[in-house]
Amino acid sequence: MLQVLIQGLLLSGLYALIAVGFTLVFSVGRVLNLAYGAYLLIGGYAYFYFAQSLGLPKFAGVLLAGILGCVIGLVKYRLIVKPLKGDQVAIEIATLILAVVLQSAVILVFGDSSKILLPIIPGVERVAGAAIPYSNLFAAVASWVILLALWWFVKTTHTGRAMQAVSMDAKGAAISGVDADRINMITWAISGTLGAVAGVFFASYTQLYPGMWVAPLIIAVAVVIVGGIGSIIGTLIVAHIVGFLEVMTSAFIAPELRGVFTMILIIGILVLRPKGLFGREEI
Amino acid sequence: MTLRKLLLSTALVGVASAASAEIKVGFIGSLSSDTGLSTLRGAEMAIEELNAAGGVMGEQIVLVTADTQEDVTEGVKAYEYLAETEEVDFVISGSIDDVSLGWLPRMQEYQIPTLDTWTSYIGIIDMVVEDPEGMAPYFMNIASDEALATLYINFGADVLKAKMGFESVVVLAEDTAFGEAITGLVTEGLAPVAGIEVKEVITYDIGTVDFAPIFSKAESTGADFIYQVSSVNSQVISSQYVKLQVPMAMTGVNVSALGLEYWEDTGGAGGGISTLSPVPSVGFALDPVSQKFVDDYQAKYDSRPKMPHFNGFNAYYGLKQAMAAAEEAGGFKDVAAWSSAMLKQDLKLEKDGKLWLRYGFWDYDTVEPVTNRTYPHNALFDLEAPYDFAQPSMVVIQWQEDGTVGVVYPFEYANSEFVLPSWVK
Amino acid sequence: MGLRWYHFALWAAFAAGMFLLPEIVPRGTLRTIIFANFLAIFAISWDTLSGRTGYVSFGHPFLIGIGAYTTAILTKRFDVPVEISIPLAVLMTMVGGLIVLLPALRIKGSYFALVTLAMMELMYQLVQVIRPDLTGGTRGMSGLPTLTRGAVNGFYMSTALMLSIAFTTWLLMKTRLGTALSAIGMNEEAVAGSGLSVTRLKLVAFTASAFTAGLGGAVYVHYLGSIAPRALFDINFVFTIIVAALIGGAGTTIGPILGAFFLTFLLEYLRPWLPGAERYLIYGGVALVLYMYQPKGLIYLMGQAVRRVRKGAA
Amino acid sequence: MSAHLSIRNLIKRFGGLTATNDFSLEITPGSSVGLIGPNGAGKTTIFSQIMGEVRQDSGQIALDGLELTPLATARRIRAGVSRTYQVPRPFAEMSVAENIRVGLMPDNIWSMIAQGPDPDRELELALSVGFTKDQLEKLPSELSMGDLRKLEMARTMATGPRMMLLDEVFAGLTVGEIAMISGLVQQMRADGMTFLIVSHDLKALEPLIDRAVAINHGTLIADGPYDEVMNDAAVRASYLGT
Repeated sequence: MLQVLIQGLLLSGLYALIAVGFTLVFSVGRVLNLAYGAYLLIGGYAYFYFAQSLGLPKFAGVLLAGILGCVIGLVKYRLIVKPLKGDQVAIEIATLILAVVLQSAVILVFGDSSKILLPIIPGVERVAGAAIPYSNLFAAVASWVILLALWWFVKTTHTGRAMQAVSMDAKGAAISGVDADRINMITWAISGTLGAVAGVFFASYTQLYPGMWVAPLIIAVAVVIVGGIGSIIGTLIVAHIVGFLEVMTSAFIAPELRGVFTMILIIGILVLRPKGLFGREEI
Repeated sequence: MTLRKLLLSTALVGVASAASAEIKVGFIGSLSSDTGLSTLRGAEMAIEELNAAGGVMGEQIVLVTADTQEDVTEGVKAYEYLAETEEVDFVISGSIDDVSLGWLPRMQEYQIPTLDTWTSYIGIIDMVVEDPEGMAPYFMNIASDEALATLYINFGADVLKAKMGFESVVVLAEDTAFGEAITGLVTEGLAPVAGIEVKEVITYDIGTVDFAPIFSKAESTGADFIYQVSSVNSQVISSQYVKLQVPMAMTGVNVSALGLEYWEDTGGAGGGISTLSPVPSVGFALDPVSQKFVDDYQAKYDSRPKMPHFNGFNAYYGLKQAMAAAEEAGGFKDVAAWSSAMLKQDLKLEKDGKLWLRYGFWDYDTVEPVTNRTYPHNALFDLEAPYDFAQPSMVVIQWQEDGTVGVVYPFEYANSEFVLPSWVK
Repeated sequence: MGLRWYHFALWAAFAAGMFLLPEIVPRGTLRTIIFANFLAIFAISWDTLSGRTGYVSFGHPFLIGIGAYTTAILTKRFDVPVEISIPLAVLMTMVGGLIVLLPALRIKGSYFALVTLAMMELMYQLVQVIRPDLTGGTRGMSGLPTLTRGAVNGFYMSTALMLSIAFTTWLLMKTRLGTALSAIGMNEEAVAGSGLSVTRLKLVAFTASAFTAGLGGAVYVHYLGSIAPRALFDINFVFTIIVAALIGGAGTTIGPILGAFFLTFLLEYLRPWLPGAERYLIYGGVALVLYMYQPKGLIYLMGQAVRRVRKGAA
Repeated sequence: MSAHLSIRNLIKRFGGLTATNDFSLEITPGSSVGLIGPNGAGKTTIFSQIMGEVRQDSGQIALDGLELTPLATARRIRAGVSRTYQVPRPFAEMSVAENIRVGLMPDNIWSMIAQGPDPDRELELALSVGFTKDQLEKLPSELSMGDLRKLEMARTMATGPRMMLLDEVFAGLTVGEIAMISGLVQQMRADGMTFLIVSHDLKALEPLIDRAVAINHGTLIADGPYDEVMNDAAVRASYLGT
């Protein structure tokens, strides 16, 4: 029981980090960024290249991955999202195409064999029959810290409150002097950074491979759907629902049904409550 | 308007592909995976050597490629492209199982001599048994998976039970047809033959991110070791085994550990992992001819894979055999003649005076004594020591924690010993 | 916007041109056209639902998959002849799709796209887990009966199917029903406010889309001779279908056909020069640039060019 | 072609806000009623409840004795009541004629397919609201605000109502257009159409109605002839915002 709790917490922390960047763009820009998974892809490969192939310090690897994610987020906003002027369907489709393009680019550069990342912190602790690799613990703690920092940023800083305002009512915010374009840009930059950093952690959990953008996208989608246009706290809660659901399915029912319940959860929630479980209009 | 453009451009391609007098070989497989590249490069080297020696039947061999992206539909398109646009004489394939299954109906339709070097799916050999005529152009020069698994059971008896003293096993199998088939062989073979009790079979989803709960479940069964069956994303389970330092031995099938890049790709998080491998595997001692192939290969290519996978050897020798068969049969056009000439190809490679590797094919009638069935058009293999008929269908290799890799079974081919990872008490 | 004689003349010319192709182009090109035909069918199916009503489906392979798997299982496991299994597959796609997606039709916008994506993922996982003895699990099934042999026959079959589906869809969309469906895509509330039952209209669009997807999917597996879940329930497959419809021009019938042919030929013609991963990079890049440049698609660009020429001439 | 609308004890709450508070109204066949009140008084919410776009919490709405409450919007329109919207909602990529065509369609899939459009009737409706023949193929993006309102009227009329709910039909219209629409309403009144009209333009509204109903905070505060209602103390106070 205790081991399920520990494993659930570790995995859920990671899922929360994966989902939050996606939620952020969805709530501020009302846009589904289907290329979100590509941040994780790029982040993971960037870390692999810098930290593992070039042998730079691990921290530098994470930092460079984050910077790359940030730049890609900005470029994506400038070149794709902004020209499409809030046409949601067009943005969804353009980002989907972009994700496929980025996947091919990764295959071109790194080939399509999978790669395994070194643990960020080697070593493992065993508690009550559950193994806790320091790396996973670090990922979970880092994701909590990042989420809390983000929450603090949104609630207390000027920019953060402007983001909230845009997310609630873009027109109203514009009237009260918020530069929605600037706020959107900042949001995309943060989302890209978070996605790339999440990619490093996600890849260190599993592996690097060119198709790795799909699974985290599905997780992010699940969290957003269940959480509605959610708050950061909502994201955190729902990520734990999804994470625990997965760990508990593996432990008590059958590991091969791991993903099935997540999908059923998504579909069920949407059919019953088309606006999500915690459908709130704020970040 | 588009129609005219379309016609114009097709006409151009038509002209470009109008063949002159040459032998055209088509490669089908992934151009961006180590697996696909191994076959491609093996074929390239064979062609280079043959051309330097004057070609085949006085004609030079040219190679064209068709990428499958490891996608079934792309594979079908690729085969059609080779057959209809490039009009190749012979196809060499580095396709994975599902991709081969996808284009096989096309091969049956076009009747182009085709050699598979990677897939070991026994179902394809069964197709040869059922439809010898339609499958006449098809050859597979890797031991089929049934032969692999059969010899693997002996490893269980000789090493796991006799040497390590393991009495019980928990099977961790991926949720695929491959996983199911191997699990069946293990539960029905390993247990009765080797006398190892199967405590539980845990099936996992190939998209699994986090194996911690699954390993916990495996530990709680109290079995002596884990038997892993993993062909898709197999680095994930093995690297998490290492990262989580699971306190049980683990062995089985781990396809990702078959290449020399395994160590680099896992960043060293792969020590202690053992897997069965078709031969020649990494860590496998080579006869002089094969060693020269590897040396030439490494002189020629400086990108990964640094060392060709087993299918690279298969492609290198197999392509030469296909060309030799064509010389005998007067080309590739008479498929029946080529097919029977190919069936007679037999290359024996010796090391230190002992038969080390043999490249040849089972015919329609010969019954393999251990499994008691036929394997027409499948590579020759031997399932019994001292392996004087052919090489064993597989070897077991193990990666040590210092990054070295060696063969641990069968003993005739072994150059290191099966050990437990340092963290397993 | 009514039917005119020259519409039918154009269709006849298009069909005649297509059926003349085997006399002109090499067999390899015919093979490429066969794939383009199937992609066109899927893109038309997608467009019937998503292009018209604006309910963007990201899980269209879900429908194609029902049709494909039904006929594959029936013929392979139960030896049902193809003539019976294909109609059953089409029926199954319509019924099965309705049961599962009916509740989803009340979900709007991006959420609808997401729920269809989730459906596809669910189907992918279930096909592998539930009764792998029937579905063939992860490996899928091969050695299915094929409808035709040879490039030319395959070409005639797929072209006839594509043309009849395209023509029927075009006729249907020319009626007031087509107008009503497009109206949903523009303003759903106003359609309800015009006294039309939007739910029933969406249902019709969905059923028509499922019919085409099921038929296309069923014939497709009997062309390929195999079925593999990994290639079918794949986000890249979704991508190809949607992009074909959009690049060509959503909300039209010729658009998706144009898009399907453009994409298939682009990919095939890059093959001799760029056999590897570069091909997909360029393919995706061209799709992205085209889409960003004109979301209304090639058909619109061509129309624009025609208008400009006419203006220049006048 | 007249209809009798009967609203009894309608209540609708949004969270803590009571949008419609025990509202009752009888509109006799062929009469025309003006619904007035300050911004946010709940006029449009009443329209939405009559049409079924918003479900009331309690109360009944009946048209000629037919209880509308269980019916979906489309069925209510078939029953004979139709509305226009404050913000016109044209089908953006359809011509004027096609916009009207959607309104003319029967709610029957089979006849939608089997029978072609009726261009004569489309033209007739377009002309009746004041379009010229050459405007028939224009797209909404090429039309003025006034034209869009006329299009809205035409599409609503196309559904063949016996009762029409007009929401701010005069907003954004020129004097000439107001006269034009007013003339149209008068003519339809003469033909027996029942009306419920919301307008801020009281001057234009007055001649079109037999009777006025004033509401504030969702509550009926006055009902009677136009002059009486306008002189009612509560009504005057509501407009002053107290």
